[in-house]
Amino acid sequence: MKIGVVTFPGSLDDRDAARAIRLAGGEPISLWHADSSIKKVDAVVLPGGFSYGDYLRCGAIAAQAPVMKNIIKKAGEGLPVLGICNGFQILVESHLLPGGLIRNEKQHFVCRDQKLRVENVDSAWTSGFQKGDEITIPLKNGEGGYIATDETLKMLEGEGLITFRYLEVNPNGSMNDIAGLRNERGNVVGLMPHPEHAVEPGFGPDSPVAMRSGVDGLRIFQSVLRSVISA
Amino acid sequence: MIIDTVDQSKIEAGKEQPWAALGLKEDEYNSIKEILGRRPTSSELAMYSVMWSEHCSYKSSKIYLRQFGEKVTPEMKKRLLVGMGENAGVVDIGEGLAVTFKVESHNHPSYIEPFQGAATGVGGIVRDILTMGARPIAVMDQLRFGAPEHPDTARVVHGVVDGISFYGNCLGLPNIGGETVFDKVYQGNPLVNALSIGALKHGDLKLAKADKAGDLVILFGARTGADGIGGVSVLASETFDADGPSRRPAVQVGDPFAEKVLIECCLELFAAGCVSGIQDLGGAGISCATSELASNGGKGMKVQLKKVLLRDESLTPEEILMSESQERMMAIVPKRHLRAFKKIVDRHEVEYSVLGKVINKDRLLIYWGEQEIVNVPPRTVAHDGPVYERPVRKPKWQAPLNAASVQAQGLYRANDNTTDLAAQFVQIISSPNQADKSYITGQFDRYVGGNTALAYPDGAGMIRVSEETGLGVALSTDANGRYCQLDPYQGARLALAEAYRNVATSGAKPIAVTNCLNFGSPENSGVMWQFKQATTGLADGCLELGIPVTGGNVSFYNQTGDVAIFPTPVVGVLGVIDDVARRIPSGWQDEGNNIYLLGITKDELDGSVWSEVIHDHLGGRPPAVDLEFEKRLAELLHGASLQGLVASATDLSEAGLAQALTESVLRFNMGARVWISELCERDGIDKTSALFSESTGRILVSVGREDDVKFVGLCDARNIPVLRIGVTDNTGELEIQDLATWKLDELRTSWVATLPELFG
Amino acid sequence: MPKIIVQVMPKQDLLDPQGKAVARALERSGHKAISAVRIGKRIELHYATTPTDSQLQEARKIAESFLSNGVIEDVVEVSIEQD
Amino acid sequence: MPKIIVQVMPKQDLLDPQGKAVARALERSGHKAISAVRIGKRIELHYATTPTDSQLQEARKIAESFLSNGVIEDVVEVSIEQD
Ligand SMILES: Nc1ncnc2c1ncn2[C@@H]1O[C@H](COP(=O)(O)OP(=O)(O)O)[C@@H](O)[C@H]1O
Ligand SMILES: [Mg+2]
Repeated sequence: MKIGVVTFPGSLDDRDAARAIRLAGGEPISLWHADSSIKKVDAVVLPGGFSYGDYLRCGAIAAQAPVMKNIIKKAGEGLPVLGICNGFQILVESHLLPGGLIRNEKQHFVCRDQKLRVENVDSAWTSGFQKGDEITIPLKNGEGGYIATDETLKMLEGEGLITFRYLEVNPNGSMNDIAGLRNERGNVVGLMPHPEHAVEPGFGPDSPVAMRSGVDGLRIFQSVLRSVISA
Repeated sequence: MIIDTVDQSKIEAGKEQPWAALGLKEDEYNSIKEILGRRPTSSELAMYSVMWSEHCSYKSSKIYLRQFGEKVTPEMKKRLLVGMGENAGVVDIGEGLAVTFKVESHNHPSYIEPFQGAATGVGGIVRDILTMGARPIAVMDQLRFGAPEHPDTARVVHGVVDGISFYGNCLGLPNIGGETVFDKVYQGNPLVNALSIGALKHGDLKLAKADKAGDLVILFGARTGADGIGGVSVLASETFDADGPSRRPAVQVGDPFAEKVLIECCLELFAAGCVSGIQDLGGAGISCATSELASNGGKGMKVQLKKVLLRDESLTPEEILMSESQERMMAIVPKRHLRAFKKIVDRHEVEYSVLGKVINKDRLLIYWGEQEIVNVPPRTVAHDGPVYERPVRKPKWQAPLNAASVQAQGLYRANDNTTDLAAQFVQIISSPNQADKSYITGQFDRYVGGNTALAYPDGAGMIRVSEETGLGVALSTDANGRYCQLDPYQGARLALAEAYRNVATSGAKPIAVTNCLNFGSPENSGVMWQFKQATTGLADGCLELGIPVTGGNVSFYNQTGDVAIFPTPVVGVLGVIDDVARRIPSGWQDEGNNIYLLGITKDELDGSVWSEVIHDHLGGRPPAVDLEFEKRLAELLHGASLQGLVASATDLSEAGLAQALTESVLRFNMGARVWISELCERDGIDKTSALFSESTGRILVSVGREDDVKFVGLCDARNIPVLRIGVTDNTGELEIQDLATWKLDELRTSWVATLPELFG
Repeated sequence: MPKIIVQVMPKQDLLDPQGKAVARALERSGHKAISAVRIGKRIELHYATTPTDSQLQEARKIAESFLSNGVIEDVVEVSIEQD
Repeated sequence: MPKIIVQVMPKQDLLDPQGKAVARALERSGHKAISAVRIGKRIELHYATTPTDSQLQEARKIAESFLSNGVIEDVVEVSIEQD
């Protein structure tokens, strides 16, 4: 199972996404922003970071990259695509997901172990969860406030397209506590928190069992491996 | 544009030159003329003035820094692949791997423009690490601000924290620790120190030298603009006047995105073997890079300055030489590798320009078109600057200050009643310096890279270097300006001891030291005395502990008007751990564990947090340090962690046992029952000391019942005093018998609320 | 140098947390007459020579498609500035 | 609602990383005529009624002292806009 991880100039968590894919049992394939080819991968991860320094708008410049043309096209044909943090911003700027992401309500970067509720499990990236599962994965962003028009919000809620919601603390002022979304087809998912940083005991968020040992994020990557096999 | 050429300097020999405005002293100007046998051209004058500034030449500190190289045993040098003098020291950590680390100040720029000052401080230190051929893997920051309630403090705090967050996060470097201190002495002169650490394979080491004639000199990265011109000489070497800086220089603006691209680009260039030498451009820009590369390589260089890619076409040659535009590097590239070089930089869309080449002649020759504007021996610019032995005198106020101890002032015994003590406990742990720092650290990415084993709120940062074996390093930095004001010799050793203990507490073995020495004006004999004492204390301490200083940085002129900051030598200790999975947590997570206090508690409250917060007092002498004992403690912890005997460990330092208990219970919300009467009896102290004394050589350890006997045996065998003072329990409370019981939630609320209330 | 100035604002009916924060700060410091603050961007595009009509058209397109995100922002002005 | 529009730009001499990144992106997508890009802020201060002269004066002061950072930015315009 080959999962591509795109590196844009300024991508930061690309190595981490690759590690997560490996730990989940997949084979990470690195993709370069300036190539249009996506090398016959079975799924794509747009990793976190500050592509192009987050300048202009987060994800706006990256959304114009040659590799994105192909990804947008293939996503339309059902290729599973996950956007994490900056990757989510790129998905939004590419109009693969609706709405926008703006500066955090408190105006500064937030890094915390974030509790989430899994709201929808009918997507390529969430099928390994039970609806209502509560998970903890790190969140770290400066511009993670999700906004959309009332109409869009109604549509998202009505059609169950919200995949993750913040629990206990809404860290960035996101509307309706939205932490992650899927498209209608369920192959494209974007979320602000970083599942790839909760995959290896010792290097993740604190868990009740031991410090820094939460691995809830792994299930996102395992989900896609399963859904690709069964597809 | 009028160009002052070498020919011109001979014709117009008597021309008046603004050497004083550039920060040079008359005798320094005269020695430049002596070296050249003529007056310098204006470009040469610019170069000498920045390179001979205090910041670049270490002219006042050099004679003391030598101790770090001299007070070493052959044993201490064993792990040192590169010692002091290079951009950063490099230490062998085994398995063919090495790390390089260094801390640097960006104090003055961070007062003028806190955001950009702090941001470019991070950028600068990361380039230093990169220059050694290493991949930067983490950062830390040591911050000292003015009084929390002062109207200007919030401006500086917000700017500095935002700046570090902006730059460090965008580079993708996890922030694994630091310090945050508030004290009115830093009001007009905050300290912003930044540390970076990088990892490399032994064979990947790069040095800043141009040692083969014919190799190309290439400037790459960002374009050169008017940023920070004169920043080095004027900013770092001139005292701030009370009526504000009149010659406010252009600030430097950081572009972390450009630096991130530059890092990846450089690492590819290194891997491809394209460069034979590399130097980052920081203070003094091209002046520094060209002269140092040539001087280090024992060669000369011929450079065409018109080839420099500019952001602003109106820059003069002097300005181009002095510009401190960020995110630039200078590489020495053998001609045959130019194509490979070009391919890599193009892939990253990094601009470059071949400025010239290395020559077999002891001259740095710089041209502006046809005109020769610099013709100097590179060594005289880079390495043979002036060296001063400045007057040193113990300040007159020192003796009275030392006499004004807590005891002498009658502050001590008055308060040893339980109600007061319980209130003091809460007041102290929620005071700005002791309170939770997550308001600040929560703005830094500690996860990126996926190798962070320890970070906030643990006493040391720890990062995995090898994903295959788990080999990693731990780092802690410490400084206590109050102790140093009381006794700079002892203060430096205390900082060393604390950083050392923090690293040991994490389960790592301390192996190397870096430092950033923040002091007032070297032209003041009292400051120079403090400097001499502190460096001597640090060098002696390192020798006693058997760990070498691998590098560091000096920041002088930290003062407002005539008033210097407290001497603030920041000491960083690096440790190695063969598997980060073995690290020791710093808080209590399991119920029913025994709590042991290692070490002896004495009546040591002078200079303490207690004396500051409760009595607003500073006087007396700082706590004693026994480095031999610290070493034994470290060995004990190391042994215990190898056997998996300790469940957690927290060192005692500022605010003593009170702080350690608070942090231990709040880490995972695990309560405890604690008794201190036995401790008071055994050590002959009262409760105030038991709770708040800052005696060194103490660690709080929790041990599972099953490991009790073994652990106590281990302590006994090493002759380390050990006393059971409590047990963890899941009641949601911290109870100190015969004193008070707090709900953890309440304690947390007080501890957490302080900084957000002040700055949030 | 001749420029085209593009001005972009967050959409009226969407949150502007930065503007809100500034408004609050202004209120705290006694500027009660200011009822709200919104913060957008001023983007200067520099040209070597005075932009032609077709360049202005092109700039308008860039402004709509790239310099702003139509989902959350509006382009409020695109104009030529000489100086 | 009547507004005062404050426009702030990064100082000429200083690096504008954001503008640089956008200029590059425009160049990559073929907009060669644009030689440089600089990005600043457009800040709208809303008022219930048309700002008086003294309010405009006050806004100018706020623009210089609070809405911009004089060390690295310049206020390029403060003007009243009705609509
Ligand atoms: N400015 C900062 N940046 C990053 N980490 C910080 C900063 N200030 C404090 N910390 C972290 O907060 C924690 C507590 O700091 P401190 O009380 O100085 O620790 P210790 O007493 O163990 O040396 C540590 O994990 C330290 O690294
Ligand atoms: Mg400390």
